[in-house]
Amino acid sequence: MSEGNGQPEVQGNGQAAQGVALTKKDFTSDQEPRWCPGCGDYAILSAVQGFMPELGIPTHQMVWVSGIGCAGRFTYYMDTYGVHGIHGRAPALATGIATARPDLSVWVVTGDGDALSIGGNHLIHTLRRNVDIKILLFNNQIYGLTKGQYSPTSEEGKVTKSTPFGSLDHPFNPVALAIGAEAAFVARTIDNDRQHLTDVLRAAAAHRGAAFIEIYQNCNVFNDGAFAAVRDKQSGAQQNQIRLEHGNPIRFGPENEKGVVQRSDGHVEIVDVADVGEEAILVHDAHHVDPSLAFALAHLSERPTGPTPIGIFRDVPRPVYGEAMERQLEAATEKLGRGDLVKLLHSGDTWDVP
Amino acid sequence: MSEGNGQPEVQGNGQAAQGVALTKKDFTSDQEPRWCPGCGDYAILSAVQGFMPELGIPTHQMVWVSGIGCAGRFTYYMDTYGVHGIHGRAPALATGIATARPDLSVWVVTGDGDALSIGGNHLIHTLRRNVDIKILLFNNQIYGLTKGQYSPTSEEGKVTKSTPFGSLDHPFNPVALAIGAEAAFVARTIDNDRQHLTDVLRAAAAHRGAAFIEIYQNCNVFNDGAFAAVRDKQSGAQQNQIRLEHGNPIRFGPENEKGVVQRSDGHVEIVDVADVGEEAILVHDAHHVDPSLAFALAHLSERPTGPTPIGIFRDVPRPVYGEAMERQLEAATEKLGRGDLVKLLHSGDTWDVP
Amino acid sequence: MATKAVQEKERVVVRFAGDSGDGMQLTGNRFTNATALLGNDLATLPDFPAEIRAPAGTLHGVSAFQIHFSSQDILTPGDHPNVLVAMNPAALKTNLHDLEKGGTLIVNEDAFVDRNLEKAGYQSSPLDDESLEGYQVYRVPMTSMTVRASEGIEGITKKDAERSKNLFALGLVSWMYGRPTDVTVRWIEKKFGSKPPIRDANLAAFKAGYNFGETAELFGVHYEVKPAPAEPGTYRNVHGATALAWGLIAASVKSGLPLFYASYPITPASELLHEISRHKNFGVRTLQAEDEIAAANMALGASFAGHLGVTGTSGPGMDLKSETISLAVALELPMVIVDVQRAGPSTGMPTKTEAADLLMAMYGRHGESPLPIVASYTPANCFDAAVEAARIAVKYRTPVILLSDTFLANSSEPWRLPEVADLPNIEPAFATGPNKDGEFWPYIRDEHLARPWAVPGTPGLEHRIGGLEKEAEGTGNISYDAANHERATALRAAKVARIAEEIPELIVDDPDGDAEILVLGWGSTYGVIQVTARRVRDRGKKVATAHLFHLNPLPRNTGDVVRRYPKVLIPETNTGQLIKILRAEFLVDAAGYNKVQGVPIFGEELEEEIIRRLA
Amino acid sequence: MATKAVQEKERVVVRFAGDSGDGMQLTGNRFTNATALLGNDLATLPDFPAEIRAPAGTLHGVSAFQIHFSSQDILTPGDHPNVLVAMNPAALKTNLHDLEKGGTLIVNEDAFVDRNLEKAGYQSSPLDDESLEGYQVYRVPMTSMTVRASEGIEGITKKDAERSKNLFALGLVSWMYGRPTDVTVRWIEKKFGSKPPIRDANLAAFKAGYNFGETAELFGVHYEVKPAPAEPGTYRNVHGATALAWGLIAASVKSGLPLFYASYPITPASELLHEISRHKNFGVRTLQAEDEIAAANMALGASFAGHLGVTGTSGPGMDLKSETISLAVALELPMVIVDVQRAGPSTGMPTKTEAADLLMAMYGRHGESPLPIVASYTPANCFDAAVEAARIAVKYRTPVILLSDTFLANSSEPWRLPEVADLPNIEPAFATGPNKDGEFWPYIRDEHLARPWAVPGTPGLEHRIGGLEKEAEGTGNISYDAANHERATALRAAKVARIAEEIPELIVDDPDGDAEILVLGWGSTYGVIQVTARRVRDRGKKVATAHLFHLNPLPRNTGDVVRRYPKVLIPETNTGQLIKILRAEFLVDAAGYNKVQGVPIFGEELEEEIIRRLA
Ligand SMILES: Cc1ncc(C[n+]2csc(CCOP(=O)(O)OP(=O)(O)O)c2C)c(N)n1
Ligand SMILES: Cc1ncc(C[n+]2csc(CCOP(=O)(O)OP(=O)(O)O)c2C)c(N)n1
Ligand code: SF4
Ligand code: SF4
Ligand SMILES: [Mg+2]
Ligand SMILES: [Mg+2]
Repeated sequence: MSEGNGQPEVQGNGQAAQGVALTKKDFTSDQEPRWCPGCGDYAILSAVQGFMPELGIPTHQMVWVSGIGCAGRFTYYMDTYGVHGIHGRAPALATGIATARPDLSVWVVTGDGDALSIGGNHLIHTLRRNVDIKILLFNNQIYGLTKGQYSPTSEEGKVTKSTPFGSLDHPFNPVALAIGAEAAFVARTIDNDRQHLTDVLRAAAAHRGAAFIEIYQNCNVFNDGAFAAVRDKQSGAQQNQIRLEHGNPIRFGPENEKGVVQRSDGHVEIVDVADVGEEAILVHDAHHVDPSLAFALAHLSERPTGPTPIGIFRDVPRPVYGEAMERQLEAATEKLGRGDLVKLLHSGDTWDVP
Repeated sequence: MSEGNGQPEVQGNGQAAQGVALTKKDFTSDQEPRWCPGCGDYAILSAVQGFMPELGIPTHQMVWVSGIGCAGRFTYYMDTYGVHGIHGRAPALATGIATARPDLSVWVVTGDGDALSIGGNHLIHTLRRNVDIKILLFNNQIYGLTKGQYSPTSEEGKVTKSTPFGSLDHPFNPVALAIGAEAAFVARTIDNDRQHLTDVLRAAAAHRGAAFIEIYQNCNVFNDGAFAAVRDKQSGAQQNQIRLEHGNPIRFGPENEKGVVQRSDGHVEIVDVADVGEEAILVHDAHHVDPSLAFALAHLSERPTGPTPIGIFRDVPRPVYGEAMERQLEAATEKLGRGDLVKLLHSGDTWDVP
Repeated sequence: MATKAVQEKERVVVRFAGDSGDGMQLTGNRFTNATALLGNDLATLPDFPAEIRAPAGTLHGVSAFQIHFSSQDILTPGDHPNVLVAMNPAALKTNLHDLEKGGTLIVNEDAFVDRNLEKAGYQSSPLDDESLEGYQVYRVPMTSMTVRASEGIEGITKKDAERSKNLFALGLVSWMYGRPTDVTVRWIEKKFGSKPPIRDANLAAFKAGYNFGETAELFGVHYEVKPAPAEPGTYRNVHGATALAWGLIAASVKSGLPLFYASYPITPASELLHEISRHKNFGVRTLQAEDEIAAANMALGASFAGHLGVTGTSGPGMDLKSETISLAVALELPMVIVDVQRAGPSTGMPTKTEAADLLMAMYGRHGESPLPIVASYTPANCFDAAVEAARIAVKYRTPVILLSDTFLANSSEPWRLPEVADLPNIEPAFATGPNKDGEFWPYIRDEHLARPWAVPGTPGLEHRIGGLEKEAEGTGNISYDAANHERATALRAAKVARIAEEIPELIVDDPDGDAEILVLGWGSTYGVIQVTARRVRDRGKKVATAHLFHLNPLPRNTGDVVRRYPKVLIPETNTGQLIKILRAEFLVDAAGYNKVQGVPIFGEELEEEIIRRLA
Repeated sequence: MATKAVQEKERVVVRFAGDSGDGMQLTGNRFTNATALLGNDLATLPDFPAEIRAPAGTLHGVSAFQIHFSSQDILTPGDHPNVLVAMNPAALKTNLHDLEKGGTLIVNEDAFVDRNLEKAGYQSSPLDDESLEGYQVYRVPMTSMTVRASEGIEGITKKDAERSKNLFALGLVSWMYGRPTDVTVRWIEKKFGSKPPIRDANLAAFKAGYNFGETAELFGVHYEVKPAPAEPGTYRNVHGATALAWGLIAASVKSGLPLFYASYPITPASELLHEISRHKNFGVRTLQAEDEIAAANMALGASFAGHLGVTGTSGPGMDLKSETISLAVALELPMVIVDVQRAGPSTGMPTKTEAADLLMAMYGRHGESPLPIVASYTPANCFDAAVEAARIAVKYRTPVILLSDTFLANSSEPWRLPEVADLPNIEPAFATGPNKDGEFWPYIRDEHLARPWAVPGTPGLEHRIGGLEKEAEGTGNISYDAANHERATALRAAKVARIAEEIPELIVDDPDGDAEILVLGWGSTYGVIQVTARRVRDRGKKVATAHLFHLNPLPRNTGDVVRRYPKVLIPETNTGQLIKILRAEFLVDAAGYNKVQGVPIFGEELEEEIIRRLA
């Protein structure tokens, strides 16, 4: 943390507290969650609370920020610092926090309406700036809190309260949108796959800068089963989960019999490994500076109703916004000398009246 | 135009006027343009006014909508219907017009700040919905009207009024952002290349739905020469313009000696044709349903300071928002019968008091 | 079987309370329907939990529905229930304090098990200790009786059977107050027609409840509430949200302007989007925008294109629309902005009522940006308010803010259906040709200072308008001229002010014309003010009342009215907003009665306040 | 050479007018600087064209700069120039009407060629017809003399030489009013040091202009304006925008809170972003956000993180920030929102002044959302206003709206530099430990009703806050309780209202204490009100004045003050906003003097108004 941020001793304590072993309980607030019974949000909360101690970051050095929506309630359940802001603005609010205080670990929880509908602009700008914020987008393809209107990720033709004759909107592909917005870290995971979710969180935490994580989250009240194909064993999740792993050929299926190849026209396609041979299978490169492959993979499936990639699409280093700003302040101070108010007031042409 | 839009006779006249031969003058309003002498906006205005007659659309069937900025002034100079809205909201305003009246030809003029900074959310949602609007983004990589602050397309480190020590923001790649937002038509052209600009306008007009056109526009007062490398002969425009043409190998350079190839990792690269052989050169396919190639081409150059693709990156058919809505109204009317207010009021449980 | 004694009652307030999963809203609405068809006057008030589905049995998961019905005309859902039906301990805990002393309490005995008692924070069961003394308590094992009733039904699970216990409660209370059963039976058959087992279980439960009342020793008498006298006509029961949506559709029909409703969901305004979307066969376009700013701009764009552009939202969304509304003021295009007010500030209490957006509607935009404001004051009146807002918008080419609130939107009352022919005509009067020496000038004004509305597609009327200051009496060309700006500002204000010349005068209800106090209201306080005035008069005191439908401009006689009375009392569910406007305008020392609790003002509170003021 | 007669003058108003390309702002600022250093009191007012660079020679391309300087203290840029310097026909056309009858007109004769005359819409040259009768006209071939002066300078093009003609004009006027030349010479040498030819051409032009005055027969006399009496101290000339930016930096220094300024560019507020960004060596963070909503949220987030979060904008941006400001009211975090008001509604006239956002600042948010408002009233006072806004924000943990306007931002005046030590202390007083039985409750309030500010990084104070209603006196946990909401609403209002207990009383300037009329103002009308009061008193009439620095809450004696006078006049550059607040609060029949022309109120107008009221 930079000097002159107004609370050095605080920081001191922060440092001091570093390294203390923490448990899930330490991250669990006294507020009881109030989601619908069976909501996917519970599983995410539990996975997050379970993972946090691993980071070794004291709870007082962590801030959770959320917008409005069922997902937005998340903040109240984390026993850290937290702000439950207004609808769609969490990334901007968090940008203020993370840019003012690069020493803090800042996390955002948002929904598909919160992040992609009203908050779309803040999301894409936060990603391009690479502000040091980890953004968890709970995508349930519906507006939960307002009781079931379609969202920017709902499928075309969806019948909801606001679209009794079916929606006309072509949906966003959140991963593709994030990559198009210059995101340096982009991943997708699933609420009920604790292991995978945790692995993704770990990678996101390790990434310096903005991390965008789309989490398929089941809203069992207004959009139950939207992700069944990739989420539920009985609906064939095994066959449909294409797990991206950096450096490995992209293969999937119970016997890894399926794979992904790249076509000469730039798009990627699913094939039977047997037909093309192992060496033809595309090897995933999440660290490639060029986002083209990650983007192509994002479009491998347009809807989570069949084989769908999950995991880390993209993870490349870029200057971190808050740190760059801090360096700029230091450079300016070196160049101009530490700010002196008296000097400032008296700079330029002045005159004295005796 | 749908029935019941309130002005059938108007439409009648509209039809009547169809086919009347129009001239540039017909599209030129009595307001004299007030851009700085030498501004690239003049060339765009002249090219647009020159092209419009070709469409055979009567001036009263056309609406130009703009936001705030130097670019936004454009609306006042077109002798059609027009609205100069507020900053960043032109796509939303135009969505209302185009969705209410699919019979109209609706065009939007916006700037890089107007469209990508404050208006970013409306832009991406308009593109994903494929609303029948042609969006001309005058990208001068600066805020002109407010006298020279950096914009979301300005290069990192740019020194401007608001960033005396250099900007810290990583810029957007407008074409990539549009493709990431599900755009069905995406193109790039240059203010001073009237022929190319006109060709792109023609293709955009032919596309049914939202067309996104990034126009490199020189702001000779606050950001002069930003596009010199691809815009000015003396700065080597010939060498640097990579003209994308559907169905043709992507080659460029004075003797077409350079070409673009695709790598196995999904990204595209510039090579000497001699080194790889003609057949290895990538053939451009703007009509591919999968946006991966278009996206890769968008990232062929991150800044317009060297070889840069211009032309039509993507042009694929998708349902048009306004028309789909009209069909929905017709379907609903077929299903429920034409709306009858008396029936509506008396629907459900009623009782009579004698 | 021996029918029981019947006792007549003038008015009854019943509240059904249970877990959000128990279907209390449905129960209440069915009871309301039967009551309406029976011809009682009525008023209802639902009370939803904030959470979508809070864990079963918890205090914050309680959902309630209150209905006030009578053989006389009434205007409020009533302060205190005479009858409380509590489906579980949590419902009892959160609602008992409202029950009138000595009131009737019907509990679902089966639900009072340890787990539920604990969730509700009861140490011991209130059924077994003295905490219910002073009430007339009926313990009914609803769940088990419901299950028993469904025995023998093909393919019904125990869980489904239990689910119908709310119909048992409905049947029981229907018997208590002699509600007709056929309408409910018909509804059940229609609603669950596709699922015979469910249908039969619900029918069985409903009948079992009814018969239980008839046969059980428990209930000595039951009651009759005679139909209320009402003007001849066809009636229906209507919620404020539905009435408002239909009013917008009616305005579209009467004007011939297609309705274009763009909105971003927000409680409690979402219902408007839902309802309007159901009627696309009226040529109605609805668009769920990416946010409120887009919604406002889409509606405004549609208006420019010749449609009736409307956008609806609640408080937080109004903040976001304000810049666009300011643009609409500058463009001078017809547009209606509906604000279904809720408790603020910020996200506040999204499901609770409040009417604290009046000053924002008046002043919540930068610069001098005047516009007309209309406020609905009963559920049914929401229909008229919507038509009036649209009429003003179209006639004067101006954005109009229509204020409703959560209470109006969610509550219902019988509505005497208007004759469509009697609805005000709305004349778009589009410009059809040049208006100035062969040219078209978009800012030439008519006698109402309204400018021409020239719709794209009209040959020869091509024109450009925008948010920059313009020659406001003619060309509409951009102008930075000092005098013009002052003139333009004055014209925009005068246009709105002059609406007062045509709107009706404020009507004062002052039986003897010599009341000492005037109770002046706006919005959803109408019902309680009327009721309270009657009570006060019944106590022999003199009180005058008046209610503002138009908030800007105010009716031209408003000043005379407020100055006529020695005392003026202004009840509002905010900290005092209308009062600020009236004090500033007319320098009258009006006093406020303000309640900011997320619930409506009760008659008894207001009654005491008026008496206090009169003392 | 024979020096000419010197005549003493008390006050002079000079206006430099030319094409935007002619560098009139630079000329004006240089003249101002020399004038300030000479010790005159002064006030300036620039007038930019709306376009960035309108075509040369056109009417809308004219740029002007007015300075009023005197040997007495003055407070306004003056109504009518005594001297008008017109560099081309367009400048003459657009500015002549302001020149006092018989005033001095200096024209650049060379520019009066057919092309320019035509562009300015002159049929014949005003220099050759009688249209300039009644003025003292000096025709000076500035361009050609400038070019001649630069002859022999190495590597100077004719075009560059011509460019320096503004310095010729500066030199000439500097001679006319005996301005010191050394400071200007030094400035030219510094500014163009890197380009010797340009430097020399400018120096030559400046001296040529000065000498031309000295030698040419044209000018009989020149004038002297003696230094104005002023309190001892160090002075500088300062623009409102600069003073405001420095005030925010000062608040950061005094509080030890790093300044975090997030903003989206908008005229005329952009200058704040520009100026603050220059001083990153103060640990100041500036962030150009994607829009105003983001800027407000970023500032609020920074405040939560323990910084001094500030966001600045103008009218349209205020609309957009309102929802976030409402969140800040609910969160009760320190935050300053600067609104540099401009002419509205909508985009309006972005470069013109107006003060019509007061009611929006008061009421422009949904629900009950009270916050303190401070309004700066002179360019230099913008510094104090910024410090005061920050002080209140931090002490009371509340968003504060600071109102400035285009006039204040762009005009300048001499500023007696404050002692840093004398600036008010601002004590963040962060929470450092538990405040409730070993726990930390974020909504336990101090004697000012302010809540603790617990900054992330502080062990043991982890807590969550949000926009939903909350237990407003303790835990801050979400609460839908009716009584709590009413209490919370009252607490938020009381916290703001109580600030009146510590802010200074409203000071009334009423020499004999028996004035018949009180002229009460706020914001940038201060100067004109003071000046006018003097003139009125000079005419033997009695007038009292008072000016509001705090608009919410109002100083505790405001009611007494306005009730004390038989007549109260409130001049505003809007249609009457403060007046509404005062009439509603105190029921005083105050009258307004309102000007909505995008320009400040002039002394002569207000003088007549006051006389009229007194008659
Ligand atoms: C300015 C504003 N507009 C609208 C709303 C109403 N609202 C609250 S949450 C929400 C969307 C919820 O959907 P999502 O973001 O997907 O979250 P989920 O509830 O599905 O988790 C909306 C429209 C609001 N609170 N504020
Ligand atoms: C709500 C709002 N915020 C800010 C502004 C000020 N503003 C006007 S145009 C503009 C940006 C102009 O840049 P760009 O969109 O790139 O257009 P250009 O002038 O470069 O053509 C800004 C910030 C405004 N008019 N309204
Ligand atoms: S509505 Fe859906 S998303 Fe919201 S809490 Fe319930 S189940 Fe979860
Ligand atoms: S500022 Fe730049 S973009 Fe604007 S008109 Fe001037 S040259 Fe064109
Ligand atoms: Mg969702
Ligand atoms: Mg630009």
